[in-house]
Amino acid sequence: MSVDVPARSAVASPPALTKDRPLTRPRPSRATGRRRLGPGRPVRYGWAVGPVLLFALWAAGSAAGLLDPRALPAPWTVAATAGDLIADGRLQNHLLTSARRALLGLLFGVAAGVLLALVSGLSRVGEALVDGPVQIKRAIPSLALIPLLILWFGIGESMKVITIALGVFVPVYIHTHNGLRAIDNRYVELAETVRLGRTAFVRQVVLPGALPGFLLGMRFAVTAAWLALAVVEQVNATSGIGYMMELARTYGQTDVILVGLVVYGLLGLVSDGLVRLVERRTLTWRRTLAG
Amino acid sequence: MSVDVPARSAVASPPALTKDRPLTRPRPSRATGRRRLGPGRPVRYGWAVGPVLLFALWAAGSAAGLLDPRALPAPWTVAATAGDLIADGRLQNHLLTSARRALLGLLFGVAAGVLLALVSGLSRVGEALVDGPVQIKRAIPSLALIPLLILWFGIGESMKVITIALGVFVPVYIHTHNGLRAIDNRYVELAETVRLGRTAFVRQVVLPGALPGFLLGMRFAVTAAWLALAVVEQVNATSGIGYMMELARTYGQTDVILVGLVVYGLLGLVSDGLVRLVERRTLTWRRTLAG
Amino acid sequence: MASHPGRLSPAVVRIEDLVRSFDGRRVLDGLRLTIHDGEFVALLGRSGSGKSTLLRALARLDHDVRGDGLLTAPDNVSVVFQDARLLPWKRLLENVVLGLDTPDAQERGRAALAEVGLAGRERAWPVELSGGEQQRVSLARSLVREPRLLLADEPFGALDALTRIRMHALLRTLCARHRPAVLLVTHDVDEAIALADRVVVLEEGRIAADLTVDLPGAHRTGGPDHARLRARLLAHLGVDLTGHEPDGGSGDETADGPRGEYEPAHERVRDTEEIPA
Amino acid sequence: MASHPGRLSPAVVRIEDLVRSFDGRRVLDGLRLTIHDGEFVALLGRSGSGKSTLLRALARLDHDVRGDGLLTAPDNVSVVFQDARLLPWKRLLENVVLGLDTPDAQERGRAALAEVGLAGRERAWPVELSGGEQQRVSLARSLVREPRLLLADEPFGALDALTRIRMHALLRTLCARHRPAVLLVTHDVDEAIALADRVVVLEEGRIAADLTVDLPGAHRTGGPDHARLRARLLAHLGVDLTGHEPDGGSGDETADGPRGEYEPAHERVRDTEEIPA
Amino acid sequence: ALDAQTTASGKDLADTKIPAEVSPDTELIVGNPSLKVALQLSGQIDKLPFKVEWANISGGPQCSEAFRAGALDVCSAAEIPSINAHWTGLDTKLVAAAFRKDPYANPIYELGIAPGAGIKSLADLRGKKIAYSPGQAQGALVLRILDKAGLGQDDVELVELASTGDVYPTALGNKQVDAAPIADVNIKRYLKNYGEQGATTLKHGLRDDPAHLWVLTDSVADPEKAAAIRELVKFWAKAQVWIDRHPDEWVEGWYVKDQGLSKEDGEYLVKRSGHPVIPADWTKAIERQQQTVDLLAKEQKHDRFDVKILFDRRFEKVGARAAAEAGGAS
Ligand SMILES: Nc1ncnc2c1ncn2[C@@H]1O[C@H](COP(=O)(O)OP(=O)(O)OP(=O)(O)O)[C@@H](O)[C@H]1O
Ligand SMILES: Nc1ncnc2c1ncn2[C@@H]1O[C@H](COP(=O)(O)OP(=O)(O)OP(=O)(O)O)[C@@H](O)[C@H]1O
Ligand SMILES: [Mg+2]
Ligand SMILES: [Mg+2]
Repeated sequence: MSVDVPARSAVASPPALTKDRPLTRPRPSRATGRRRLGPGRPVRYGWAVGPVLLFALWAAGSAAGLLDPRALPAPWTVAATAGDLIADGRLQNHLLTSARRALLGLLFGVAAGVLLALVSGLSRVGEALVDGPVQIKRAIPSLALIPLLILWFGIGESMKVITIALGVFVPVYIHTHNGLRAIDNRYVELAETVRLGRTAFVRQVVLPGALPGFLLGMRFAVTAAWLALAVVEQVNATSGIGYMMELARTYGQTDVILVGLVVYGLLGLVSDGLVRLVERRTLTWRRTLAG
Repeated sequence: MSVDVPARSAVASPPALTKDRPLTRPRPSRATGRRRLGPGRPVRYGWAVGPVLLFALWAAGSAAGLLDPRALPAPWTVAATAGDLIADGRLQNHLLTSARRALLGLLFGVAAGVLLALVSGLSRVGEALVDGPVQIKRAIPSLALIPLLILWFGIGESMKVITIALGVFVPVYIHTHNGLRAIDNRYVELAETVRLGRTAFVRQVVLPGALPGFLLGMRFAVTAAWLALAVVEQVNATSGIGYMMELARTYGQTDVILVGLVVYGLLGLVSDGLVRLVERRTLTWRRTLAG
Repeated sequence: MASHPGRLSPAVVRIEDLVRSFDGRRVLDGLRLTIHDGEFVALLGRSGSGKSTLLRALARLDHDVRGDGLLTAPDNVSVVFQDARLLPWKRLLENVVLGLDTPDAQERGRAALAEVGLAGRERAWPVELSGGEQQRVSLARSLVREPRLLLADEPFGALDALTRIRMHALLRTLCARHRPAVLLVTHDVDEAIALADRVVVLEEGRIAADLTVDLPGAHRTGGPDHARLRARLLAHLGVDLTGHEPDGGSGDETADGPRGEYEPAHERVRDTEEIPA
Repeated sequence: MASHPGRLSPAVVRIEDLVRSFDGRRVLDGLRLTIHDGEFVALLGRSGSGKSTLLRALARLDHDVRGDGLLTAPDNVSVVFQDARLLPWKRLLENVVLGLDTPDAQERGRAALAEVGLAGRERAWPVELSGGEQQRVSLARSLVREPRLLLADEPFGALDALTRIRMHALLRTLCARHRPAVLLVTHDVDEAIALADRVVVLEEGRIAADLTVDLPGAHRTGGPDHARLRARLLAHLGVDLTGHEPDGGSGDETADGPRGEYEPAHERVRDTEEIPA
Repeated sequence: ALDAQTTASGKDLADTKIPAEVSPDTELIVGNPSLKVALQLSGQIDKLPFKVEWANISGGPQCSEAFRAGALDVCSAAEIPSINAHWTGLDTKLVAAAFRKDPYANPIYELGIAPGAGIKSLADLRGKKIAYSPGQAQGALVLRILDKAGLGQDDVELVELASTGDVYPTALGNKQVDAAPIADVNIKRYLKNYGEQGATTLKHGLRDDPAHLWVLTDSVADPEKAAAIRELVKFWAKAQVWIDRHPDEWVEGWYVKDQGLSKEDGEYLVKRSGHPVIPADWTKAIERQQQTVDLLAKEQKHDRFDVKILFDRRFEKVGARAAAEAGGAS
């Protein structure tokens, strides 16, 4: 499991510059010697290896005839279908509609999640009121909620956005709340002694302290937004990626389903990557195992 | 938002014992004075307030005729239905089946999640291989995966357990991995200097360090297991709480649906509570905002 | 050198009968202490004797202290914690000016950082600092404020001799300017004598000694009076300088030991005492 | 008192031309140092001069040190970090015996905890300890091991005089038993002289002074030789004891100053130098 | 996107002989939960001369998913799933057909009308919002209703809404749509819940009664399995007769015990479903299905095809004969 990635060493350079030779090099792990226990430096584009490999396996399996094309169409079939869908503008349309819904839902959901997390994280009464119901909401499958949602919010756009927001707000709430609760008490004491006001406390201690948690929550929130589409776009939708998939499912159009899955996968990878980028940018102060 | 819960003060006691009078009492927050910024001590049974209030609202709304009984039957209707279902043994049966599936799925899912998180958290090659595909999996709605899962694992019990495990492993993986990566580098250095072997490092530093993350993941995992039931028990199931709800939905038995929702809610609350109990037990060493 | 001199300035801190226990173990047990306005008190005591616990109680951070006496302390307290306690997600300057909302906060913060020798590092992250640098930032943070009471828990522990001397000077300047009451925890008896008006020793949960330092400025670091005070304090801490009479150190030693220097290896440890567990 | 005495025992640590920069700022710059088997070296230096950085490099924790020289250090190193660095999720005893897999690990851990005055606290959590107690646990953790090289970064900084003396004795016992090479960072010149065979001073990224302490045991804490060595070291750190000649401290001062005591308030700060930023 | 997928080949099996004897080792996976219960209640289940694994699967999408995965041999479904299967490249056959004796009086679906929608006849649908789920039987029914009313898709507002659970009655009661096809118990519930506000239902006057045994072509192409399926069709036909003759046992055993409905609901459903007919001649059925295909091909832009390839007429007489033996109508 141990991998020893050489420290980014100086490139071969004229003798005068050999001063930059790394002096302690992580050594291959031997039973006796000291070994490096952390994961080492990030591999460049390492994140792409898995997905590319997965794709390669799929392509190879299809080409070798190991995969039943009725069950799992070959990548080129899927690509062709995607091409058709794009050519007649359908895929873009679906994506655009879905993206609008997802973004709106994300917006409201994140706002609600953070707000409720603050209410519940900073006061015991708030916690008593908010936390339980959130746990209940979280435990109820959204599929089962659809009739109730229709009842309360109709079948229009607002119902869809609300449902997405409901899906989004849960991970944001839980993670932010957990992040809040995990802030070292020593910092709270510090804030008290420098006489931070409550808002300043929230802004300067609570929010940055809970930021890692919040960002982890965001990683779930973005996918939750896309996932919620699969449910809400079953209701009175005429476009959207979820609608496209639902339709394909009732018809059993495996290739369209796969186009949808690939799109979902890409959306997931991209939005997760975005959140991670923000994570790296805003959490520069962390000196953690990730290095 | 600020609540000042009095420090658990000594009960009224004979003069000789007044030594135990708390000397610094958190004061009501005033603009000028010092205030307590942390949330204060946990309120006993505070967690129950929200759910109880929710229930009270539901009951009051139903009694006052504000809630449409067609959409949201009154608590007593639901209770009566639940009573019937319990009397003829059906509810217990469904629950038992579901619990078996959920537990099995949980078991495999958690094992897989932790293992993969270790592989991916401790080595860059592991990360390159594992992380991307997990993100993709996570981004794909399980509803949309069902056709593929049926394809690969048939329509029997194993397919159901696998689907649940797939739903469970994602949050366990992400949170454990995140927990791993958030372990302070200083502890890794320490482990290196006391020459911990790799397994000892994992056992003594990595796992306990990632425990808070893992437990947060578990909170999502347990609900994920229950939620997955709603999806998998639509496929070739003859019992189970998800099957019960699906059946009730096709026949429009709103009261049975609500019994299902309530059961889901209770299951969510209880399993979340269990994980939190474990959290409190195992994380005694943390001195955090939660206090 | 009598303890508790009658003073006229009002009391800033007044503690009577303070009790604090952890899991039944009484760390502070009926402690009494009064600190007057503008007074500089040094607090000595063994490791684990409860110094930090006392400071936390005074800063009103500890809501589990009990007793039937009273505990008054001003609201406007500034604390230098034993750990530097910098917010890891804020850069140095932001850490220093935390909670300061005067318009010149930034400038003052910059000046304070410069005073502790960290000019130009305003935008560094706390993790990038050496131990002593972190401690200095924490000091700077309390220097930019104007507290009525300054509680400092070993603020110079991780500093080299030169930097320490500079920090002493800095603290003196601050005290001269705003005249806050100061309670300074230190392990360095010389430091205590050099800086404080009064030195108190915490032992077994109470103030076991309370000595006024009324040496004239020039004699704060030498001379027989100084040596006597020093020996007495060290004796309270269990270190016997005399080398001859294992004296409990109860008052009027004469000029002692060969030279009364701080001589770690020669100093005798009273064998009857154990390090507090 | 010549630097670098010819020795026969083999070198445990050999560093030539070590460079370490942070964001372009060179903290260690062509540093050379050799430590022989069983040698006790004290490392002095201003706050931020790079002492901890050097220790990290020696412990092979820093994979970004560069240079065209060499860096050899044994695998069997034990480190007392500047922060106590206790695993917060392990109780004291577990922290002490971390990574120790001999059958008597528990007993040895218990004994070590007792030696640092924490008997009976085996099952406490690190957060429940006072600053000095944490430091002692960290010390105990390195004492239960038998390293070839002990790197200790201000291990006594947060301890009171008495506890410090006991810890000195403990360290001496350990050294006598296993004879590890020791590199001890300290800010206390007296401590350095009392404990070490050799004292080196880190300045501007290099070893600026390397003095052998060849005082006989009894003179380690007094006498003119001791005072001279002490003054010289303090001068290297920028503290001038003479009060008269602002000497750079480059070699052979004679018995200096009125009494050569450690007198913080009187000691002169060389005005030409700035505290390293 | 249907054009993206090739349609099923529609393998012709007419000349493939089915062995007379069925091997007891043959195993079928059958998705027909009510058949299982009927066989249990009538004591026939142990007499099946081959092995059966019962799957609790029914309905178009679910069965085709399982077919695709090769996890199912036989399933029960109406006519639409087999049509969609053909269009999406899944080769299937219908091996048995049952209808209702008085199909217009005993329809499965009725058109639910939202309170105040003011729809009294099919012609009133013009300009109204109608719930529509392409791909589902309900969707096809809506198109057929419009066709009957002489309306095109542009003359009404089709609101795409998947018909899962009680989504349609909820949407109707909530006046989100003006009309939607609802079935069985939902009709009763809907009228009970919203009748006071003026909710009504409208009979569409179309035949929506076909019930089929639907099999994977691969299964009937396998002689061993084909023989077993032939036996299964016999048991199925006898079961239909048994159910018709034993309404009380059926209500109790199926609706109440198995499906968790009240006795009242069960009786209502038994009454609604009328009496079964198992014809020995499929010609009429094929004609009707061809019309449906033609309509769907036009409205949903699929390729027209000849539905004969969906019917495995080797089994045409099997069901009717067995039913007659059991004394049922044909
Ligand atoms: N949260 C806690 N739980 C249990 N015991 C505690 C806790 N905090 C402090 N103690 C104990 O109380 C005693 C006093 O601690 P305190 O931190 O006040 O000592 P101190 O005088 O500051 O010591 P030092 O000079 O080493 O910092 C110690 O023995 C410590 O172990
Ligand atoms: N990760 C880092 N990033 C940037 N600068 C760093 C980092 N670590 C250390 N430094 C800088 O390197 C210099 C040397 O640090 P080091 O910790 O070695 O000092 P030190 O001699 O141990 O000081 P002290 O006695 O205060 O502990 C300091 O100026 C410090 O700010
Ligand atoms: Mg302390
Ligand atoms: Mg350091």
